[in-house]
This record gives sequence, structure tokens and C-alpha cells, in this order.
Amino acid sequence: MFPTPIEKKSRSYQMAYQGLLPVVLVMWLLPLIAVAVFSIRPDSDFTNGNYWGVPSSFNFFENYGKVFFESDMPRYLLNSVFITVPTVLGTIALSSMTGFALGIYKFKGNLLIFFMFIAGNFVPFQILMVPVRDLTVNMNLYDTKTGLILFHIAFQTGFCTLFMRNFIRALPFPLIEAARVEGVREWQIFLYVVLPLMKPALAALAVLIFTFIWNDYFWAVVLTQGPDAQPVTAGITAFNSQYRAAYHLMSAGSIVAALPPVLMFFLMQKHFIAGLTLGAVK
Amino acid sequence: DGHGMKLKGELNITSDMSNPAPRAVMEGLAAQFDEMHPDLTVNLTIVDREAWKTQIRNSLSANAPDVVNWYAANRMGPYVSAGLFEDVSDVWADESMAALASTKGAMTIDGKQWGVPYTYYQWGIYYREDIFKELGLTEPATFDEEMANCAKIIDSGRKCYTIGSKFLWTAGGWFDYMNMRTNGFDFHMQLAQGEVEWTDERVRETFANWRKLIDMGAFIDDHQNYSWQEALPFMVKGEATAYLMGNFSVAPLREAGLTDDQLGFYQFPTIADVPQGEDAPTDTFHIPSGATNKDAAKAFLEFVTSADVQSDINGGDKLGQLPVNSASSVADDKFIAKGFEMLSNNAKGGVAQFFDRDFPAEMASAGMEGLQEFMVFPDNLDDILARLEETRARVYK
Amino acid sequence: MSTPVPQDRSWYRRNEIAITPWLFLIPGIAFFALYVIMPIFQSFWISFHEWDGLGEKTWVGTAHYERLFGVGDQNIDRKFEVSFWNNLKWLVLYLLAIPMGLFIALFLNQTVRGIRLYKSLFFFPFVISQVVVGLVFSWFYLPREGLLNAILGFFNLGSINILGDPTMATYGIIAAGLWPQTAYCMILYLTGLNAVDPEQVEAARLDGAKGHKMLWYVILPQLKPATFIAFVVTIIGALRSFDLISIMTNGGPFGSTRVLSFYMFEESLSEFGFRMGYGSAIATVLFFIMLGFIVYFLYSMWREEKEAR
Amino acid sequence: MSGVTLNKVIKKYGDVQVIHGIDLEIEDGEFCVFVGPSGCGKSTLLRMVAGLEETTDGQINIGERDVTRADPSQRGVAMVFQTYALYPHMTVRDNMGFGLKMNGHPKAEIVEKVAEASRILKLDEYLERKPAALSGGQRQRVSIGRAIVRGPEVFLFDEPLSNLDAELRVEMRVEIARLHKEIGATMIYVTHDQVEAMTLADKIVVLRLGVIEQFGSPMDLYRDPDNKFVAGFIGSPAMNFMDGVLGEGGSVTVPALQRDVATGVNGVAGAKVSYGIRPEHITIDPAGSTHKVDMTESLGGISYAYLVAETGERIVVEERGDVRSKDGDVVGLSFEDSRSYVFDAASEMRIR
Amino acid sequence: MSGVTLNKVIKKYGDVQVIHGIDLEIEDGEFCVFVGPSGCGKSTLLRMVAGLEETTDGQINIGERDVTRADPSQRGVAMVFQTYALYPHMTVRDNMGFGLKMNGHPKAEIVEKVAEASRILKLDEYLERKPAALSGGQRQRVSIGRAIVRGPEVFLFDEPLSNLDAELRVEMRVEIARLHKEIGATMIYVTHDQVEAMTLADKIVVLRLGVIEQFGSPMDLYRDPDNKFVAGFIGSPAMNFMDGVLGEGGSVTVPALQRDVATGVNGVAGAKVSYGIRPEHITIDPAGSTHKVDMTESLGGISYAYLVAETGERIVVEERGDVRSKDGDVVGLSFEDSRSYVFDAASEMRIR
Ligand SMILES: Nc1ncnc2c1ncn2[C@@H]1O[C@H](COP(=O)(O)OP(=O)(O)OP(=O)(O)O)[C@@H](O)[C@H]1O
Ligand SMILES: Nc1ncnc2c1ncn2[C@@H]1O[C@H](COP(=O)(O)OP(=O)(O)OP(=O)(O)O)[C@@H](O)[C@H]1O
Ligand SMILES: [Mg+2]
Ligand SMILES: [Mg+2]
Repeated sequence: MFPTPIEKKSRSYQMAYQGLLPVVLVMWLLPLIAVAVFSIRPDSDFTNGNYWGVPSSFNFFENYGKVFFESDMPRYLLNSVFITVPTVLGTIALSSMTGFALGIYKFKGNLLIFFMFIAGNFVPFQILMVPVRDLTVNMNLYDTKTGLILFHIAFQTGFCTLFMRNFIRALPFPLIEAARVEGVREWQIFLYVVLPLMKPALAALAVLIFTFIWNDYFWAVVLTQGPDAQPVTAGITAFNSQYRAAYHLMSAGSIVAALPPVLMFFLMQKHFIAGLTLGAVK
Repeated sequence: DGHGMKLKGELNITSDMSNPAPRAVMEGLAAQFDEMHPDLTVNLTIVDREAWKTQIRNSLSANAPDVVNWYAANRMGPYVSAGLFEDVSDVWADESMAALASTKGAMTIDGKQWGVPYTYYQWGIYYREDIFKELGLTEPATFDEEMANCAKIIDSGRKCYTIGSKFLWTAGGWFDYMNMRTNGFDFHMQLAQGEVEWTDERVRETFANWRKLIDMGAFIDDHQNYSWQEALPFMVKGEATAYLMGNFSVAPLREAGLTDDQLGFYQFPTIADVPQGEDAPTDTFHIPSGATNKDAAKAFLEFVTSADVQSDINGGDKLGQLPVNSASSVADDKFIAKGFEMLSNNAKGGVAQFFDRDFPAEMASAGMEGLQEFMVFPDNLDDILARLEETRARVYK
Repeated sequence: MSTPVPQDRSWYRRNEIAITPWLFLIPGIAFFALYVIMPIFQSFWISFHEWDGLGEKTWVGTAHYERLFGVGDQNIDRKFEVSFWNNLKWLVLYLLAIPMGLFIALFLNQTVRGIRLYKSLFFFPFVISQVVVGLVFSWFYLPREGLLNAILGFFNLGSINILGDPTMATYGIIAAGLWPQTAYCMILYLTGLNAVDPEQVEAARLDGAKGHKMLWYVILPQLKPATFIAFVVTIIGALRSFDLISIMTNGGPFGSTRVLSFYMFEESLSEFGFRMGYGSAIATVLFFIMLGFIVYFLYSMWREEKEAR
Repeated sequence: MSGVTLNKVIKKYGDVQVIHGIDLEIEDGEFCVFVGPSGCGKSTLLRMVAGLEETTDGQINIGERDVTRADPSQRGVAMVFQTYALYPHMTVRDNMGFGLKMNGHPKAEIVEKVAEASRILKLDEYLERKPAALSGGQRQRVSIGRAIVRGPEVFLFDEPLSNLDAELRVEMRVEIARLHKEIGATMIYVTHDQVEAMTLADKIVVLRLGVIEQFGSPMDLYRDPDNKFVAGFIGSPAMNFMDGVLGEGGSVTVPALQRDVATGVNGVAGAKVSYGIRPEHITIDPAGSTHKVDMTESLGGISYAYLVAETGERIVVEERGDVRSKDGDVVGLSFEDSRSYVFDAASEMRIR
Repeated sequence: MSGVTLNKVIKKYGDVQVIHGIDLEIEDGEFCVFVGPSGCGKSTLLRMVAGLEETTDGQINIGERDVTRADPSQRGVAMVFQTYALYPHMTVRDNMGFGLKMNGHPKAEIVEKVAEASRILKLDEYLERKPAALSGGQRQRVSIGRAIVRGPEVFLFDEPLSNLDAELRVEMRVEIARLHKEIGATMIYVTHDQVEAMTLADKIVVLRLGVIEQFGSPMDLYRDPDNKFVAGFIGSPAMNFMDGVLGEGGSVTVPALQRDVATGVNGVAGAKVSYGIRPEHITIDPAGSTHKVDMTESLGGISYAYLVAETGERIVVEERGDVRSKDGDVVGLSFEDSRSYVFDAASEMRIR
């Protein structure tokens, strides 16, 4: 293990390290902590210029209450859910199929198709913006969640295929051969052998895609408008223009918008990190 | 008003009246119209005002609502020529619309009308009357007085003007006034139409005048970081004494706690001896050509322009702006009254819409960026003007 | 002596292994082609036209590119130039996330009580939307009320207006971007460090390698896969940067923080934009810059793929 | 039940030929073991029989049926993999029944067949466990069980024991021998391990570079190898080889032994030969002084003495009993001449 | 060059003690092998000598120096790991020279020492290759080379051969023996493998549960084990153990053998004992009829017969020569009584 485990160092060194950890953490999260503190301040603190002093009162419920009951935030949040969940499901379905095809079978063009998915995923997505927006408009899906979902599924399929294919590659191939010798059909192999084994990968990917999609802003701006379809990332800008300069409310709004992926991360931490590493380091 | 014809179905309105006061007005309008027509469901979507400027195009070309907000004059040109706005000349044909005659020109392209106005408002300098009193200042009428005042204000440890130029357009307001006062309304319009080079001596003179204020430190620091709303607190707290703004700024200032005793208004002072031109942007309703319920939409347009509604929504406790219907009453409000007075009697040069409505889009965007830069780095002027001239040469082909 | 196996199976059954992959690939490829591959070519196509997104396209050949690069008697497009250099700044400075991530990972790679929680909290910024990060940092930078200036003030260091100063704004945004990106690299390195062969570390200890020598000669080479991925995601992130700029400065002050992707958006879909052709030309240029990296990435993967067999 | 016949079987990967026309007949019920150095094509050949590799040319029959182009599942074979290839997400029971279930066999039948296999392999206790909860040997038993359940005509094993540790390997080897006795099916078994090959096989097939060098019963190969390769490959420690020259009447002059050996083989006098004798057939004569003991290895009951001849050739001798030679001793050798093997030096073929 | 002395060495992981006060003296130049079942603490002890694990208590001396708290690189030891632990990104040359480079030795010296090591290990051809391009045996040679280059006083090996296949293992074993002879350094070697332990060691240390069960030369342990554990652990196939009862005058009654054996040991008559005898010390008497042959395994020169006694106990017998027993034969056994070992049934200590 590198660096040398702290247990092997002197007592004082260990104490210093233990003491340093929280300090560094606070420095690291300083901007975020500041926002969290903002979000519970009363309005008057800002007018009185008390930006960084002790909050004059604890206005958690007022501020967050405003966010939840006097703005469109709940609608935006709901939109995000209705965009993110179908995208996750769709992406996983598509990419486990492509990953299976590319990971198990040897055929001409296998690597080419695989690289097409990767390359497509690396593309600066601005180059897709104009045509995709046009396509969405032409399909009558502009400003609908469906339009956004379809695009996200397609685009994320690139990344997820990379991930799934590598994961499936790492499965022992004799499993497939054993099934074939037993006369198991190929689709049955997918359904009964490969898919159950991919559960950890599916979970990891689901969590990862969830955060990616939840945090998307660019496509939300390009393909939707207004609280009918826009997710919370775009909603927060609308919210902010409504409460311009009301830092306590903007902070509360931002925290509300950031919370679901953060919760997701904490609950599914293991999968999340597995996702990043599997998808990446492999 | 539908004239006995039953309105059915849904009426989808997309509005950009997203600031709290206008928002309430719009919601009230929609509710009222909904109530008047039992078989009609009114769906109101309110979009962030800044965001709407980019979204309107998507909105018009796909899934168009039945009624949208926009702006008059040049700003509606692209949509008219692209056939995205419905010709509403028939609405204007109604004799009741004669009361809107003064705005008809701004709504007319190719001899047809493409929407109706619902409000307009004056621009001018809003200031802290109490501080002026405290410093023994009076409302200036000339630029020299203005600067003299400003010098005293600065001496008192305050700034003369607050401004938030993050979204650029506020700088456009300053330029409009500096240019209209230095070179006159007609010259300003020539510039807007691309007939004058940006490197012209007269334009430079405008900037030279403006620079006097900048050099004396009249504007708040770091204004490029703020939106116009974020710049309000400077005035509220008395760190800056005045704000060149549209009348819509009165509502938030009052809301922030300034009383009418503390808040005053005066017309932008004169510089050269030219007739005074004023900015008075007109906000409008349009019907997208893709609308599905055009009957109801037209009825709504007639509804909002009717004298009663105009009186109501422009009232001091609502929009606090000027009604477009001459039969409406102007609200009993110090600022609205002053504005009405000013625009009626003291705008001999002419009434401009606003920088970003009078100049074509690409020119406006490059222009306002240059104006913002000028306000921060006045030394860059030559470079800025050269750039704008280059844009002008390309844009007005 | 032999009786052939009955050949009464269907054509599908006989060719199952050849056909199945294609059946599984069709939906994915169709989606991907429709939404990703085709649009790339459409963008090329549009970039040769004048188009406001509403009416007919007008063929203008390479005029947009000529204007971008200032071919002939026109000057190079100043906004493009600024964006391009900003993109370079992003590329170079964003890469700082890699050593910083490594540094934090090394710092956290211990097994003391509660370290898992610490690691998670350090990872936090990555999970948060860039929109929120942008907001958070723009408040952090506020010229008067911002925490940064509060801290500077505390130490009597005066105040700075990072986002308002065209010479600093881009760096300010990059710093904000580095925050989540560093967290990302950190997690990559943490998992990489987990996979470091302990026996090699021990061998190196016996060989007398310590501290930075150990890091440089033994650990870093083993972290190569993590570094590679960190490099990939950081480059992609740098070239895609949009959200932060849009939120924090909207390209300003006076256009000094534009990057290609933002400029492209501005030209195509912003308030004063809708010059789709010109926007597409910018996107195409961005694409070709990225293509260099993509080819390199794919080449590395291809090499690895070959070695793996 | 039926045997397996390979007829001029050829395998090419692209332009590289790895199996060069193999003819082989495996009787019904026979236990046939493929051995040979790594890369000689054992696995490839086995997988061709299974149908997991396409056969480039030639014909493979199982029983009466030509299965050369048949689907793996149509061949009546079952395969046991080195890595077990158990489905980790299924219980032992489901693992064994999976093939039947997928092919639509009725539930009752599956239950019965799984019960039968589990009885044979003593897996009853583990039926509800997942593979991860089993030891290596148990896993391998399950994978054999999975093969049994399908009631195949031919069992194929590819190094089934090489992932197990030494002790378990011995145990499972015995298990497989018992199984073969019990169900009597044809089995083809690939291994690296001498001991497995010698102890399990009815017939050993020695492969080299995609060609059969020799096949026959283990003791046949041990006692009567056809060529130097097989002689060296079978038996451990390997046979000692020394240069020699054939004389008259089958006498071979072996400089390393400093004597002529009366081998009784027929050959052209004066031909260069390779003389072979196994370590276990030589005894050390402490009284002699022809060879130097370079090194000794003692395993307890047995020692190996590594001798150096004056020619520089090395000779390994197995020693038993309580008196063993030590490093540096100078000793003589004695052996029965009839234990000798003689191979042509060039062709490496046995001269008898 | 110097020996290694362990003095009441103790290792605890938290509260768990895994090494329980070990005293051991390893002479200068001695080849010492640690054996014992998995988890007994072999690796831990070795790593404590290397300095890779902290020593909880006790003292470790290398030569005259107390190194208990010294840095690994300061102890004058070099270690060869099971997984080789080569630096994959460096060439063979750089791998071997790395230690010297880190300690700031001049370039010329490094070049010379690497050349010397590479000569000893015949690695000259591979010096510019990366480890990935080497076979397992070559890699292990490089890792030994890396150890040699540093010219340590003590070499430490942790199961260095267990990742190699059988053939290579034999080859490398001989290599290591040769190396020890050539450079004469003190070596400590951990292994699972009987054969390695027996053939390489000057001294074998048998560990169990963090305690030394016995140490001594290989043949000492083979011939004179102190307890049942060592007796069963050393020798392959393992010693046969049967229940017995001690009678008068050292005679042991062994039901499985259906006779009394005159072992000549001293013990309390009537005590329950475990009677042991090695497979290679029993011969099968085809004329007898006391035991049934359950199974035989032939390895060519040797066969093992697995017999079942009437008591149900199993007895393994080694057979040689040309006539061997077959499955199902009923046979008798003969052996010299002096080959017997007797252990206390409860304490498992040897009764002599
Ligand atoms: N897919 C392939 N493409 C090309 N050559 C291959 C392929 N698979 C195997 N070979 C070659 O075929 C030869 C035989 O391989 P095979 O796996 O049958 O050997 P083996 O006898 O099983 O070896 P081992 O004992 O190491 O398992 C080898 O030389 C190998 O390199
Ligand atoms: N870091 C550790 N923490 C706690 N216990 C440990 C640790 N490392 C080893 N042990 C325990 O110490 C004992 C000895 O382990 P060690 O690795 O020395 O055994 P070994 O004899 O080398 O076994 P093997 O032959 O399997 O390598 C084991 O019981 C093991 O569980
Ligand atoms: Mg093989
Ligand atoms: Mg160990």
C-alpha cells in the first residue's frame, strides 16, 4: 500500500493526520458549506450585509418551504425524475444488448462498431446540437420529456456499451460455451446466463447514468423550455431569475436541485464507484 | 372580446412576465379570461424573461402556443419575415383599436400588424431623493449639472449610479441616452439602421461624454458581475444614488423598502442642443402562426388591449406602467404620471424602443458587449469601435 | 458408416451464432446512428450553408470557415480567436485536475477510522450538477459579499473581482471546473491505488525506494490505466465545458470567457443568434480538435485490445 | 453409448494449421487421455469433438453419426471445463438442471435426473448452495454433475483438475476413475499431469505439434515407447538419454557409461543412436568410480542422484533404501542391459 | 555474510497473535526452509525478517546486528516473491538495477553487477525485454537476479515456485540449489511443496499455528519425527496411521494389521496409540489374505495400492518391480517391525 500506512508512523504523526483530515475537508467543501449556510439565513441577513456572520435566525423551514410551495421547483424536480428514470432504463436495456453482442461474439466489424460507439461518445456534443434539435422538432417532440429521453438514451448508449462490453468480456467465456454445449439458445444465454451475472454492472451503470442525466443542463436547454418538460438543472436558472439576489432562496433551491444525485451517491456509493472504475479503468 | 361567439377548447399562453409583480398580473389576466369563458381552459406558462429571449424561436416553430409575449419593432422582424407570427390586422381593423393608434407604427411591418402592445414604460433616472436632499442637490437638467451633482455624491462616499451589466442590455440604455442626447434621436436611428459608421467622430463624441462619468467613478464597481436586479441593493442601501432604468424598477425598489419620499425620478439631462429622444419600450402579445386556437387568441388580444384591462394592469399596484390604450386612465402614481407627462410633452426628438430592439440582433449583441467593455475599460474604445464597425459592415448587407 | 445429422432445423437455428449479434445490435445502432452519427454529418453539411433554423438553407460553401479563420481580406473572427485560446487554457489547466486528484488520493489512501466517509465527502463535488457548482462558485467569487473576498479581507489582502475581470474570469471558471474534476480524478486514483500490487511496493521498499522516488518509479507506472482514463475524461470535459460558463458569466465579461462550445451555442441558439450555419462551422472545428484526441484514445484502446488477446 | 472416430481431422486458424490430419478411434466406454506439451493442440482437438471449434477438414463421428458439422448440443457430448464454468447465480440444483430446462424437458424429469446425478456425486447436501459457497473440488463435482444430467454418450474433460491444489487433485482423480467405472461412458480427458494420465487412462494419446506421436495403454507407452519423444515424455523423472554408437549384434557403445551395452536391437552397425535408460532401472554401485555425484535430492523414501559422466552428460538415478550417495561421491553404475532403449539419433525413432 | 537469529519473536495483528515466541538460529550460509499448513505463519515470519511486517516483540539479529526495528532496505536482505513482483514498466535490466539506482550507486557499478547476475542466471538475451514478454520461469529468474544484484547477506524466498508449472518448477528448483552452492549466502525459503523442502533444505523448520513443531535436516525429520504432525507432514505419500494399543515390552497391537508389532518403544501398557508406517516400507505379500486392494494407481516405475483393512482403515502401499497387484486382489502385508513409529493417541507426541 502506498503511501506507507499511517499506522506504521509515529503517534504524533497519526494525530496530526487525524486532525488534518477534517480541516482539509472543510476547505475542500468550503463553497458548498457556504451555500448550505446561506440557505438557512433569513432575508434580513443579506440586506444587513451579514453574509458571513452567524445567521441571525434559523430559517430552514421558511426558505425551503418557499422553494417547495411557492415556486415551480417541485414540478421541475418531478420532470427530472420522469426524464431520468426512463432514460436509465432505456439505456441499460439497449446497452446490455449491444454489450452482449460485442462482448460475446466474434464477427467482422465487431471492433469497428465498438469503436464507433466509443468515438461517438467522445464527440463534443455541441456538434450534435443543431441537427438533434431539428430532428426533435420534426418528430414533434420538441419541449417534451420524450424528446429529451430519446436523445439521452441514444447518446448514453455509447458510453454504456463500452462499459457493458468490457464487463461481459471479463466474464469467463466457458460459461457461454458450457451453455451452448447444453443446447441453450443464444437469446436464452443472454437472458438467463449473462444478464443475471451483469447485475452489479447494471446497478453501477444505473447509478452513474442517473447522476449524468440528472445533472444534464445543456440538452435540457436545447431541447426543452418551460416547466412543462424542463428538468431541475434548467429549472434552477428560472428559479434564480425569479428570486434574483435572494441568496437564501437561491441557495436553498440549488441545494434542493443537487440533493437527489447526492443522496443517490450516498445510498449507492459502492455501485457508484464500481461504475466509475469499471467503466473507466478497465 | 369574442362578440357573442362561444370560445372553446384550450388557450395556451406563454408569457415572459417572470418578475414577481408582472407575474401576478399575468396570472390574474389568465384567470380572469378563463372565468369569462366557461368553455375555455386557459393554460398559462411563465418562462424566465431572459431565457425566453432564446426560447421563443423554438417555441414558435414547434408546439406553438396560442399567445406569446414579445417586443415591438425590429425585435419582431425575424419572426414576421419567417412567417411565425400571425397577421392580426383584422384585430386592428376593429374601431375600438383606434385608441391604440400611437403604437400602431411599432406593430406594423409591410403594412400589416403582427401583434398588440399591452404596456409601455418610460426610461429615465430614478434617484434617492432623500440623499439628494441630504447633500443639498437638486434634479439636474443639463449634463454639467449632472456631473456637478455626481462629484458631490462621490465626495460623500457614494456612487452616482448603480448598474448591473452582466446581461449587457443595461449598458445599451446608457448608450441610447448618451447618444440621443449628444447627437439626437435621428442620428441614433441612423446608427441603428447601419447608415453611420461606428468609427464616426460623432459616435466618438458620445463615448467621450460617457467617459467623463466613467472616469470620475460615477458607476458602481464590478457592475459586470450583476444582473439589473442584483444592482438594486446598491441603491436601496444608499451606496449609489441613482439608476438609469425603465419604470419596471420602481416595483422592486418599493418592495425593498424605499418609500416614495425617498425615491424620485427625472428625465435624462440634456447634453447638446438637440430635441430629446426617449426610450420607451413597448411590450407586446403575438399569436404564433402555428397557434391552434386563433379565435380565442384574438379574443385574448382584444381583451388585454381593452381600456379597462389596460387601466387595471398598468395600475400602480400592478405593472406600474403606461397603458397603451388612450382611453385608459393613467395610474395615480408619481412615477407613472411623470413618465406619461415626459413622453407626452418632452420627447420631441422621438421615442426609441431600446438598443436591443432598434438594432438588428447580431449588431445589438456585438454592440452591447462592446458597451459593457467600454464601461469597464474605456481605454479600449478604439478597438471596440473598430470591432463594431467590422460587424456593421457585415451585418447590414 | 455415418448418418448425417438431420438438417431440418430452421435457417435461423443453423446460423444462430452469426445472426444473433446483429439482432442484439440493431436497436442500439439504430438509435445511435439516428441521434449521434448522422447529426455529425448533418452538422458538416449545415456548416456550408447560411441558415436561420427556420427557412431554407442557402449554400455558401466554405464562407463560414473563411470568416472563422480570416481567409482572404477579412480578419480572423475575434470571438472565435478568443474562444479558441480559452479552449486551450481549459485544456491545459483542466489537466491540473489529474495531479491534484492524485495528490488528494494519496492523502486519503489510508485506513483510519471514518476514512470511507471522508473519501465520500471529498467526492461530493463530482456528483453535483455543474449548474449548481457554477452557482456556488459565482457566489463564492462575488466581488463584495463573496466568501473568497471575505477570506482575503480577513487576511487584509484586499479584494478581487475574479469573474468581472476579463483577464481572470476564465481562470476563475476553470478553477470552479477543477473542483468536481479533481474529485473525479481522485476517485479514479483511489481505486487505482487499491489495485497497486502490494508485493511490488514491498519489493521497492526492500530496494530502498521511498517517498517521491517510490511514487515516481513504482506507483505512478502502475497507475497508468487510471491516469489514462483521467486524461480522457478531463480532455473531454475541457472541450465540452459549457454549463459553467453559461451559468457563471454567460460568456462575459464582454465575451472574454467564451469557449468554442459556448460560442457555438451562442451563434446557433441564443437570444441574438440563430446563425445555424456559422454555429455548425464552429462545432465542426471543435469536432476536429477533439478528433485528434479521439483517434489517439481509440488507438491506445486498440493496442490494448490486441495485447489482451 | 458410442465411441468416437476421428478421420483425417484438420484444424486451421486462418493460415496456421494446428491439427494435422488426425486419425483416432476411441472405443465405446473407453477412457482416453490426451497428453502432450503445451500448445500441441490437445484442447483444440477436444473442442472440435465438442463442436466448440469448427473442423476445417476431415470427419468426426460419434457412434454412427457424422457430427462434423453438427451443433454442440446435437452431438450427445457433455463437457467439463478447467474453470468449472458453473453459473454463479444459480444454485447447484439449477446449475445441473439448466440445460434440460432450457430445452423444455418436463420438470419431473429434471428433478429426477438431478437427484440421480447428485446421488452419484454425493452432492445432496449442497444442492441449494450457490457455487461460491463450495470448495474447488465440490465445484468440479457439480460441473461433472451437470454433464451427467444430460446423459451424454461422450464426456469431454479439459484439464478438469488443474485448478485444484495437490491434495484435492488426488481426491478428484479417484472420483473420476470411480465415475467412469460406474457409468461406463466414453470419456476423453485432456491433461498436463503425468500422474493423471497414467492412472486414469485406458488409452493415452500423445500429441506433439498437432500430430499423434503414439497411443496405447499407459503401461504400453511406459514400457514400449515408439520414439524418443514419447519415451522422454512418459515417466518421471524422465528417461536418461546418452549418445551412443550402434555396434555389431545389438551392442551399443555408450561413452557416458564407459561400457558397451548388449541391447539386442537390430540396426546398422556404426549408426549414431540415442541410448535411453530410466532412472529407476539403474542402481548405484558405491564401489565403482566411473561417475561423479553432482547433487542429490532426497524425498525421504526416494532420492535422486544427479551424476555427471566423463563426457559431461548428466544421468539421474533413483535411490532407495537407507544408504544413499552424497554430493561429491565417486561411484559406479549397474543396471540390467535388457532395460535399455535405443533410438535413432537423427529420426529419434525407436530401434528395436 | 551472516546468519539469522530469532529470539522470542512474537507477532500480533491487533489482538490476534499469529507468531508465538519463536526461537531459531539459522547459520551463516545455511539453506533454511519453512514448511507447514496454510495459515501457520510461514510468510509472516519471513516478512518479519525482511522488515515488511513489524515485530511485535522479541528480537531479530542478522549477523551481529539487531535489526528488529531497522528499515527493510537497511537489513541486508533481499526477497523473492511468489508473484515475482517485477516492475512491469521496466526492462529486465532496469528491474535488476533498480535497487542500486535508488541507493545512489554509480552507473558503472550497476552495469557491472547486473551483468554478473545476468551471467549467473543466463538472462543475457532478455535484458532489454519487459517482464510481460518473459515466461514464468524467466520472470522468476529475473526476480532472483534482482535479489542477487543487491548482494544481500540473506536471501528470502516466499513460495517462489508455486506460480510455475510442474516442469518449470523442477528446473527452477535445481537452479536455486545451484545458486545457493555458488554464492553461499544464507537463504530462508518458504514453501508448501514437500519436494522443494526435502531437496533444497539444509534445515527444515516445521511450523504449526505460529509455533515450531520441529526443525532439523530433511532426513532427520523424515526418519525421526518428534510427533504425529511432523511424521504425517513429511514424506509423500503420507505415512499410514492406524489405531493401536500399547502392550508389554513395546509391542503394539494393531487391529488393522491383524497382528502385534514389536516396536520396542517404552510406554505405559494399555495406552491408546497411533501406529504409523510409511507406504514405502510395506510390501505386498500376494500369498496373504488379510487386506483387500481397493484401487491401484500406476505411475510407471511405481504403483500405489490402496488397501482396506477389516477395521475399515485404509493403507497405502508403494509397489515397484514388474509384478503389481490389481484392483480386487486379496493380499497380505509384510514389513520390518523396526520401521514402525508410535505416537500417543491423545497428545500425538512420539513414543520412543
Ligand atoms: N484462436 C486461435 N487462433 C490461432 N491459433 C490458436 C487459436 N487457439 C489456439 N491456437 C493455437 O493452436 C495451438 C494449439 O492450442 P491448444 O489450446 O489446443 O493447445 P493445448 O495443447 O491445449 O495447450 P495447453 O496444454 O497449453 O492447454 C497452439 O499453438 C495455439 O497457439
Ligand atoms: N494483516 C493481517 N491481519 C490479521 N491477520 C493476519 C494478517 N496477515 C496474516 N494474518 C493471519 O496470520 C496467520 C499467518 O498468516 P501467513 O500468511 O503467515 O500464513 P502462511 O503460513 O504464509 O500461509 P500460506 O501457506 O497460506 O501462505 C494467518 O492465520 C492469517 O490469517
Ligand atoms: Mg489446453
Ligand atoms: Mg504464505
